[in-house]
Amino acid sequence: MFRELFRSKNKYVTVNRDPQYSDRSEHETEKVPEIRERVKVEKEGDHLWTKCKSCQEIIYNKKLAENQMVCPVCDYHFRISARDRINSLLDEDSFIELFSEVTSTNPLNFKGYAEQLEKNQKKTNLRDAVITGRGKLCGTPVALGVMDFGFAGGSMGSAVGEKLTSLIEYAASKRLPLVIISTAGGARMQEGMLSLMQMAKTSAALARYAKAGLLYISVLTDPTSGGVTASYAMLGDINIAEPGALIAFAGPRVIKQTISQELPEGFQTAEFLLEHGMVDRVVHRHELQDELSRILRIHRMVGEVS
Amino acid sequence: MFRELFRSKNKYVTVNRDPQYSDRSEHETEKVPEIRERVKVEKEGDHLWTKCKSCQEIIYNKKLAENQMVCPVCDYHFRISARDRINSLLDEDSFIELFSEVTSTNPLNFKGYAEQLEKNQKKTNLRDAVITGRGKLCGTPVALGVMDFGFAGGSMGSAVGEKLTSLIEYAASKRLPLVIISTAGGARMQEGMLSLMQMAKTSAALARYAKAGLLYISVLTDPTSGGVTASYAMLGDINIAEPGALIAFAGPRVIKQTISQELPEGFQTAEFLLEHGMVDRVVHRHELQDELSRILRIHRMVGEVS
Amino acid sequence: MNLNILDFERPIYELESKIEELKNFMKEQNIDLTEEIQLLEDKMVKVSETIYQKLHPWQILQIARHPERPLTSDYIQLICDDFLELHGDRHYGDDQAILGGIGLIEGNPVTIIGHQKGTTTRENLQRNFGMAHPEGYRKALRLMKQAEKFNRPIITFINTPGAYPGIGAEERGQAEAIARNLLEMSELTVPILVYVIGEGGSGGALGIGVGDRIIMFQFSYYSVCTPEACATILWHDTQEAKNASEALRITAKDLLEIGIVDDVLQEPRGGAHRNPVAMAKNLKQSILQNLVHLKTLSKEELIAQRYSKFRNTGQYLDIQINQSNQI
Amino acid sequence: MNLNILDFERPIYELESKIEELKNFMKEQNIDLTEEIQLLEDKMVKVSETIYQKLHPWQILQIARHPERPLTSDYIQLICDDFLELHGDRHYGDDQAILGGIGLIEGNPVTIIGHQKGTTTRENLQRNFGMAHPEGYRKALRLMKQAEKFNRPIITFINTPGAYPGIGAEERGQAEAIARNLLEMSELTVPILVYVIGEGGSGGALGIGVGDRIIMFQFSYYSVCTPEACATILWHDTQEAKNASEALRITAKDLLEIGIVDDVLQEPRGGAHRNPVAMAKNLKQSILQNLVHLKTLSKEELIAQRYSKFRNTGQYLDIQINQSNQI
Ligand SMILES: [Zn+2]
Ligand SMILES: [Zn+2]
Repeated sequence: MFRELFRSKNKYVTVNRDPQYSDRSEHETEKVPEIRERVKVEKEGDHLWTKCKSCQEIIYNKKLAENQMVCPVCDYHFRISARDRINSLLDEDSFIELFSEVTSTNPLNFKGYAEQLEKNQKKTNLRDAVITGRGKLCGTPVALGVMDFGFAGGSMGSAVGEKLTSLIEYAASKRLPLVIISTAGGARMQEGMLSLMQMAKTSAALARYAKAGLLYISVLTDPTSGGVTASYAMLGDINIAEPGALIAFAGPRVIKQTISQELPEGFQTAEFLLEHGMVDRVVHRHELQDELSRILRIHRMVGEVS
Repeated sequence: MFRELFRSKNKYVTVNRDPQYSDRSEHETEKVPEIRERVKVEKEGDHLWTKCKSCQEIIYNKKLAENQMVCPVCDYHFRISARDRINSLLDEDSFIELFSEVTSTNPLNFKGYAEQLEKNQKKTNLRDAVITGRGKLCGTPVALGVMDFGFAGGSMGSAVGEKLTSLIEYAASKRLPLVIISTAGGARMQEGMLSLMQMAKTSAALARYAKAGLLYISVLTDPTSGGVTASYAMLGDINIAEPGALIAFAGPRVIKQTISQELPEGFQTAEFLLEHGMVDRVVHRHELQDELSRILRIHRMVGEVS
Repeated sequence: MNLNILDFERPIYELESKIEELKNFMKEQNIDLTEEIQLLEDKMVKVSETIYQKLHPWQILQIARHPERPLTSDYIQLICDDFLELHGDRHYGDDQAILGGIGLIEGNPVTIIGHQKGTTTRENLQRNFGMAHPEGYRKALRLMKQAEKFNRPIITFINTPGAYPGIGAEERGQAEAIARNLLEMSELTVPILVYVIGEGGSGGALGIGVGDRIIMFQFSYYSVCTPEACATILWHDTQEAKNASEALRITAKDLLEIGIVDDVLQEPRGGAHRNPVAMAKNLKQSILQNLVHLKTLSKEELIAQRYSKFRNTGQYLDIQINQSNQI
Repeated sequence: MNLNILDFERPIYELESKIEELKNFMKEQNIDLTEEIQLLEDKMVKVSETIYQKLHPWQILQIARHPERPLTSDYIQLICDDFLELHGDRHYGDDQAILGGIGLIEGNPVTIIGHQKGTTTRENLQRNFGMAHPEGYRKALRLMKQAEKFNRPIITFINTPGAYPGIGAEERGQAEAIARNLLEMSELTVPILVYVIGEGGSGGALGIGVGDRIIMFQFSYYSVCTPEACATILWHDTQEAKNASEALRITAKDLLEIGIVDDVLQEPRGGAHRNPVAMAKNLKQSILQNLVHLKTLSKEELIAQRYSKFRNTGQYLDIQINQSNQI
């Protein structure tokens, strides 16, 4: 099943590989399909335009994609696919995907899970809910993990946990700065406790990474919740959130059910988290690359006295 | 002036000295005057009885003193002198005073300060607002510092800071557990910035002490506020407070002035601090010795597997 | 009638009543019924064994949530020679849904931290039914760091439906508090024993659940989410909760098989609540055995073992390797 | 009329106005008044020097509190090549009375943390007039630990009337937060430079004030409590504040003498607010010089020096020694 799935997809002509890294084999990066196509997929329809959820403006999908999926009228940040995100951040052709061979299985024989995985793989042309790899951000080499909400609600199962942990370990071994861009509904229920334990696994890897004195920037995007928020997404040396993003441990629906009352205005938005001390900065998507680059620059020069 | 002052006071016959410790000379411990006399002094009058501030009961001073200055009717904890405290906690004749030679001076030539010091010394028969030394608590050797609110409101000047810092360093060098019993109005204004810096000095000493893996128990008693709370009094591995004790950074009067509104019931009491996570336990004075002894016992056995 | 009798316990309960009846009758009437009683007792043991050997996960869940099931505080009382509760996170509050402190077990100093439910409605409100706020996890971390400083092993007791989902909890960083604990616990240089004594609910359980040994009580459960939540989210039907309890594989037996837990601690017949003293004895023995073993490891070995333990959780397909094998 | 002119500044201000007037007149009427202007300017310099050389502490206090005095954010903007503010304590909130972040000064990475007042009433309310809550001190500590991790020197700017005395601040442990910072800062393994740029109010100032160099701006003050509080507490008379400002010895000159501070940074004529750019230039030079020196020390040396620095503060009588001397 899997071989077919990946054979059918387009491929780049061979891309740069990292010759030093031999612990794990690398996979050719997947060809990024044309932007308009993906937008259509994400809108789950064949419309050429999208209605902004915030200002109700009708926006052409092409224009939306050109604007990094940000509403040109009101700056509402639409969800963006992992591939688009990588393209928007990294220097052209610099991305080398790593650990792409790691894919979810159905360890508990959970009813319907295998089919769901297959459906999501076909829908997104991804193997699982995260892409991991290395690349250059304004010239600086980084290890990068990007989640995709389109794949099973960005949920974290064994594969996501394994890929991110491998990435963190890779970054530690190469002494690379690490950027993880999260979006997730939480742990992947269909893998039961195996999913939950990925929280501990990724966090333990980050503990080691931190002890090596290396820089981890966590970027939280709409929505990030549950076990992902309660593990690697909150553990950045610097936590950055996108404007308006919902960031939570327990989602608003669960809380409303529990306390049976309305939630405060702006509850669990990026701005709310900034005010409550959980994130360092709220950064517009258009400025994210520049921000990351500035942070990397400040950290690269450590130890050098002018 | 000082020589006269200390000549006039009663002395114990020579007490046990610690022969190993030579960095600083030790002083003979001061004779503890009869309890009833001190109570009278503390009540600032010659009455043989005291009216309980809490339940208004009239209590004979002798009975109050026998009850460790706790109201036998309502358990209100009266302030207790440093010497009484030492007697109530340590094994008989085990206390060896250290650093008693360190006394306040008037470094800023602050108007009236010299006279105030002299008055307080005469009133309390103490050299300054803290007694430091070593002794045995239910058989376990400890380094002990006890503040006395009767001396200039237990305020921390250079001498208090120096004595406590010396005690902490002494405890570190001897690998002794450390107990400091605080009561203070804060930093001693008349020594200006020299007082404020005692906060940093004592805290730095505690940092070193902690790094050596040693146990510091801070006991906060009525009242502890200002720079003392905001330094060593809050830095215990275990913070213990006496019931009803006022414990604050900014005192209630200052806060009332600032916010111009009534303070909540029980604000800044020991129980309030327990609820707000700042102290580990609120312990009745009658049980303090037993509690300390249990904590010491648990820490003494570290590393020994049965 | 005891309202706390679970459905599947009823046959046992009825036999017990009958035995009690006969005993009383024998005493009052001075008639020898020893043989009859013995027969009934034998039967009861058999019935019990049959029932408890093939409990459905849903039934185990009921035992794990049993209102009379012993709590963290009960075990502490039963296994410690001395114990002092320590309060507060030093930042915001003292969360009573998590209980922690220092004590001695057979003379060994330990730090014990556990979720704490109440026994009465009032206490349950005070303890928030064992659902902690961030300050609970931060108190736990403070006490764990303190344990590390004094080279004291840490024992945690998991017994929570989950971390509390409320406004204040979110405001004060429930996610941050749990995440921080996962990170810090993975590198503490003292042995950590984790016991799931009742409910192991999701991230709220894991928040004090990273350790060198994860041991489940026989009739406890540990789950990525409550079966009820799973049923609602996946199938939009709370009636499916029983099926979810099976599908999620939440029992000690399941999780031992999957490799999530290291050991299962047998409970007395009918569950821990039927004999807390016997349960505590098993627990104490397990603690002492594990500590003796873990204390032989150096700090570096301890942390390295703990790292691999969690590093190796998860089941996934490695396509690259499969392909290689096929070529 | 500029309402922000202090009384003792008035002669200078009047001379300045006159010079301005003459210049305009000269331009409009095309009459050469160069000589007259030069005379007035010379006079102004002389008058300034006289005034600023013998300012009473109370007057210095007025300059330190001057509404136009440059703030932490101003200096950051003037001395950094790049700067990113980082927010939050990760526990409770983001206290805007303390500003912190990372940046580059002449290419050197630094972490900068300072009290931040506002310039408008609205901003002052938002910034709480530079009076921090516990979350401010905890944010500062978080950023300092981060700096330590990345081996980045720390620069703090003190400018607060004091830590905020309020209900929430007490509830969340104002005392604990400050005490913790004192302890932790004493052992951070990176250089810490502390600049008192305006008001150095009590424990609220010291809470970010433990460092390897404590340097006061010429017209700043640093005090165990505000002179107003001292007057009220000791003499029950706020009118005595001026006397208290003298008695407490709160000026840079005093504190250099007493040995509390290591250096005094000269301000431009009339104070920093009259020429922020020149002040920032002095500051930047001081920072770079001090960093170059401190970076030559090993971590152990750095911490040892910092320890002795604070260990040796205080003046007291050692009777034992006196007695010994007399025998
Ligand atoms: Zn819009
Ligand atoms: Zn009374």
